[in-house]
Amino acid sequence: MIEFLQQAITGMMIGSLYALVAAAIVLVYKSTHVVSLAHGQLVAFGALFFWLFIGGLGLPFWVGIIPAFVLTALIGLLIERLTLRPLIGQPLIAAFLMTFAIFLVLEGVFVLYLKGETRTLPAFLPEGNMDISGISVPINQFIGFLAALFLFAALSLIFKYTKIGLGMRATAEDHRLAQGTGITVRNIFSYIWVLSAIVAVVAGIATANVMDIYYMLPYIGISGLIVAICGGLDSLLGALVVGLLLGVVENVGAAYLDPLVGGGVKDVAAYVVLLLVLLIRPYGLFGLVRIERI
Amino acid sequence: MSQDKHNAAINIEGISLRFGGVQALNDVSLEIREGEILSIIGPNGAGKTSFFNCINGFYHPYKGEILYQGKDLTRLKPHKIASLGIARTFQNIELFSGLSALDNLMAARHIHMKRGALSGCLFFGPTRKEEIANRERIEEIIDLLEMESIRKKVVGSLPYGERKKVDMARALCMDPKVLLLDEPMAGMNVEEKEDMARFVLDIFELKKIPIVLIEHDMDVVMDITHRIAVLDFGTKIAEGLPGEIKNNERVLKAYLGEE
Amino acid sequence: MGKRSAIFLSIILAVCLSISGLSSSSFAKEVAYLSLADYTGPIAGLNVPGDMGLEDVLKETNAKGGVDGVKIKFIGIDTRYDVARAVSAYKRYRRTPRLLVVNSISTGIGKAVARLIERDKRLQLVPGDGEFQAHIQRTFIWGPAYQDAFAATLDWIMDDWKAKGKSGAPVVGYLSWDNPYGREHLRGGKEYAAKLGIKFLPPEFFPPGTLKHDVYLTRLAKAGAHYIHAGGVDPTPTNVIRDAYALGITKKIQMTTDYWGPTALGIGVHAKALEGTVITSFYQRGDESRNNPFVADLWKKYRGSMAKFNEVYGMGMSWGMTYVAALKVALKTVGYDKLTPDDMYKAYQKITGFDKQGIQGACAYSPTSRRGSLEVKIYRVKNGKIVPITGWRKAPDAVSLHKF
Amino acid sequence: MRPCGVFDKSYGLDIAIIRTWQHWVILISALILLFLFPLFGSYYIISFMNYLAISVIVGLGLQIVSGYCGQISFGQAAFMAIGAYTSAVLTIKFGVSFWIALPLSGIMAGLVGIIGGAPSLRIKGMYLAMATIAIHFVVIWLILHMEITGSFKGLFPPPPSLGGFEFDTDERMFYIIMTVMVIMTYAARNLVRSKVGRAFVAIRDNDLAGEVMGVNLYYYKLLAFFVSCFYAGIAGSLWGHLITVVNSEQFTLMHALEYIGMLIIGGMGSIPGVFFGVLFIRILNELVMFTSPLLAKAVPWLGSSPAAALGLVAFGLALIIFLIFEPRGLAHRWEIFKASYRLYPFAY
Repeated sequence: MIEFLQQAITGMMIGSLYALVAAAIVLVYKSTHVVSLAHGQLVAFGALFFWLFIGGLGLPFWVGIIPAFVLTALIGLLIERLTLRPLIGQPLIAAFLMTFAIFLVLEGVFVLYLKGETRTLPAFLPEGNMDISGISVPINQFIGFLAALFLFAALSLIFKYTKIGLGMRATAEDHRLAQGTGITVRNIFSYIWVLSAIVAVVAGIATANVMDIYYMLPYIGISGLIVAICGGLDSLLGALVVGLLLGVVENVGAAYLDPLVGGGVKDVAAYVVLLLVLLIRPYGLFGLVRIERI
Repeated sequence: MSQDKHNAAINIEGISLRFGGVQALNDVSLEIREGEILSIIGPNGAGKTSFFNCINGFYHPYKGEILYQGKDLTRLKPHKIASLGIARTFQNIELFSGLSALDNLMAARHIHMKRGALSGCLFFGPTRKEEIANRERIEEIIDLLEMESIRKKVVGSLPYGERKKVDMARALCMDPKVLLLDEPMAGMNVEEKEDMARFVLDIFELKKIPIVLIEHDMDVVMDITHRIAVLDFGTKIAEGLPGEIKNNERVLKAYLGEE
Repeated sequence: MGKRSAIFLSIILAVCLSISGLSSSSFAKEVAYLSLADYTGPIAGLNVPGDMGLEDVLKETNAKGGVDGVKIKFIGIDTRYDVARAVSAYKRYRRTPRLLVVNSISTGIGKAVARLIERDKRLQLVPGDGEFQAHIQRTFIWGPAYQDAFAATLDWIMDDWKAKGKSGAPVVGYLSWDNPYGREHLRGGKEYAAKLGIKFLPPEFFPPGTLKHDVYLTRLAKAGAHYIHAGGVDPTPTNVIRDAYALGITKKIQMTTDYWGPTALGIGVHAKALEGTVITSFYQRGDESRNNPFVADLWKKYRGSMAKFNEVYGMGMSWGMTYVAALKVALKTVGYDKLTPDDMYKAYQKITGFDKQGIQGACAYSPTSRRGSLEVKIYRVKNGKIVPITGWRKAPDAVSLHKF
Repeated sequence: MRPCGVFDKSYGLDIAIIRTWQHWVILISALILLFLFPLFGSYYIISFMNYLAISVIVGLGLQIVSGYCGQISFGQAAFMAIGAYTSAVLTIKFGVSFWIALPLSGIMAGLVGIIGGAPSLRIKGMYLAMATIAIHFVVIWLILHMEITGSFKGLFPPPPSLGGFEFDTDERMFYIIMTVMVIMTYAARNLVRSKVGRAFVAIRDNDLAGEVMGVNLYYYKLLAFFVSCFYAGIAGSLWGHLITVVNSEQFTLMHALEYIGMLIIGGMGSIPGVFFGVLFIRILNELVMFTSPLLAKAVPWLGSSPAAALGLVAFGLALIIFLIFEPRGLAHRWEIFKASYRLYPFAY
């Protein structure tokens, strides 16, 4: 039992990273109805910028994180302005493919910059493990986990209680209606991309803390997208719950199924989960079921 | 009203339909008879389109039966019902917007074409013959609805009235045995409406098939239909000849509200 | 076939003809070296510095007037770990005048190109797949095969086990990428472990880019592993060992890696976690490489400051050095005008014993050996530095133990 | 292409693709030229054309399921893998001749495609695209973890032979590949203008209306997947026998994404669009390959060999530009050109 819990907790720590990426994707989907493949790159660039200021220039954490936020938000803003805005009114699949194109461009720039090297974030969080009744948890990952929870709470508060949040919710329901009630939908789109980029930076820093910054980093975007879809795309709660769950499923699956099938369960666990969810509940575990009108 | 007297085409017996908490149709019975134009009227949200959707299989009522040629349609899929010869049009024009008008109509010949994928790949001999034969068939309908000029235009770019026409022509191309028209004249000006009404009558004259019409324009309804059924909040509140309906108190109440 | 298609085909033809006109140009007295390398994919960390070393050796040779007046052209193609891209790149450059050697830096690509190489009677270099030693053909490997080096690690493990005064057999765990490369070590390595009487745990495989490796590490630790071998190309082994360190199992379990394990650059950042890690390498690592004047001078000349020096650069240099050596032999035998890739193939088999300036053991290519060298050195991370704990020692032949 | 003043005098003529004797001349001479090509083309061009033709076959399949039937599939590379492996297993382990293995591998891929396409019965659009990505990874995982596929070692299918004649070079394979491509193009072009093709488009444009017209959505969606994967399987088999190696690293998600990109640039829902898209992407790639060393010399920051990374950037930018400015792809431009040629020399 204690071993199972240990695996589950470890999975949950990874899952919180997925959840963060998924949250960034959900934010964008909620108000713009764009499903984004590009967020993996925002995550990677967020981590890279952070590294530039912390590792490269040696700034302290709280100073270094601000330009990382600003620069990544700028990328988010540019994506929205230059590529997605012209597509308003086009079929949604076009926007999906557009984010895929953006992924390619950013991926090219990312690997061009790295040239096969690895960038490592300096240790800015306390190291070591804590021991909770036999289950050991690395402190820096636990802080990342708490940051994720905090961010989720903050996001739902923003959505619930601020004016911009209200605008975002209204926009999510119906673009035209929102426009009609005096909300500048275009501004909302920009805000949402900025907000989403900020979440992506946090996700990027937390991920780079675990896996370093290299070629594979942007691909966490795919895991994030899987989580977002399984959670229901318009549900922050879904992103959190499914993110944590997926981390657990992957880890526990690898722990108990690997010996049975000869290894490699982690390769496919997420995809199998995605297929199952899509077949059983196409609109995700926490998503709104929409009735198709004729 | 018994079947033998009027020769019913479709017999709808007490169908009920529910979405969540909303009772869309409540125990509606109706007979669509051979050789008549039947109108279904009622205020917005009365369940008229849901009624159509039940007949052609988009929705499956939880109670009641829809009998057509002795067959129960309630559990069948839409494409099965279509192949039995029930065609319909849509309130909000649902065309294949990427195809030309001609191909839209050819697509409607689907149930009459027998050649499969493999011979389609070869497009040789029988397939070609079949294509041409069906093409001749739809040219008749193009002539009937006077749409020669838009034959090769992509329907997405056509004006509203023309698209409505394509929608109707497409239903006709199926060589239907029953035709359901969902607000064919909505959003049209008077001239277009007159044209449309003429087409409906032409079709009826030519094919002698029962036509069911959902329509808001009372003048048209009173002019061209033989019988009228009235729905309100999912319930059939009246049925009868145009003259009877005009003076029916419940109908007036439904339209004008309670005094 | 429609009229449209007809016209398209003519366009294809026109475009192709014009490209074929463009691409047919040749130079005087030049031979070519094609590197199909992954500069932007999962094993870029190895290929980029490797090809730098290679390129610089060739540049240096050209600067000194080439080999008997023959200059060497370096063609580097980024394959992105993509077999299709690599194969089509090979086909594109296949008819490059006097393309003598193809260096395919990835297991999948190497195996795909090997067939074509065979057909074209050319020569290919690949990292370390024992398969090519088992079936002697025209594909050569850089050093000892993966399984040989792994067997050398096992040898060291036995030594270490005895040195610690333990009795019984050590238990060894293995975890690596879930792909062809990750499994190559075991073809022969497993048999060798059995021969030594080592208890070999069921191997663990994970996808490249896995975030945490705790599951695999704890399972191996639970099964009683005394040694865990972390596969994959850096930064994967580094990340695996970091996870092991975070789990606290590096205290009890000795971590080992093969020659794509942590480099001095990565160790500088994760010194604490990697402390004590054992690296089995067929080329010089760490300060040894950095202080090798032959290597350092070339780096300084072409790449500047030593701050970003990566010892894989040295390994790349050894590819270039063997190429130059073999070219000398080939030119001596047939001369430039008659030089064919097949002559180069023969020449590579004649440079047995060629000295690689200490970067790597003596060249071992011969008609019966596809191994670039036979020796490995065992290194250990001590105080953030990679320190040799043995001299060059001969890696056991594990390839012959497996039925390929 | 037809000049002004040529009219259709019968319905048969109206649906014909080749209308005048000039068309026949162009078509036949182009075909003859194509098949004589290995006699005067350079090796590089021939192997490039082989690659193009295989891509065209995959693209045609994808065009049918995604462009015509509207079911965006990112699984094309995986289905190619199934074709390649089926063919390899049949020829190596069961000694089946290539000529029988080729269609069988298409059918096998098609059958697996039906399973892979099953989610399309419940989900569409982006959800389906994600499901096909999942299917890609599951298929590749299975290939890597099964014995019959040679697991991680891969398989080495022999080159095809016919009565002792070995098709063991690119020049020789050229004839097989081009013949198959021509046949597959012919079949695809006809399929999409027949009843089945119209049913596909009906599903894409308006699945509800399609149902009302009597189109069995389940049947036709699965048929579209079958056909599409059949094409991918055939292409995979050809590819395997061309390079005589199949292993699990050969079929990546990136390839599948590339094919979708080709359709976007070439034009969704158009057979010539496949040719345009394949040519555009492959030639763009070659251009980047040729120009990147020069660029790298001019801008040292780019490193020694930036071709793949620059290729990604170029591909991505091309996609962005097409999605914004010409979402209907090059095929649309081509239609406009044809229409104006048809009217020439009159303005209307």
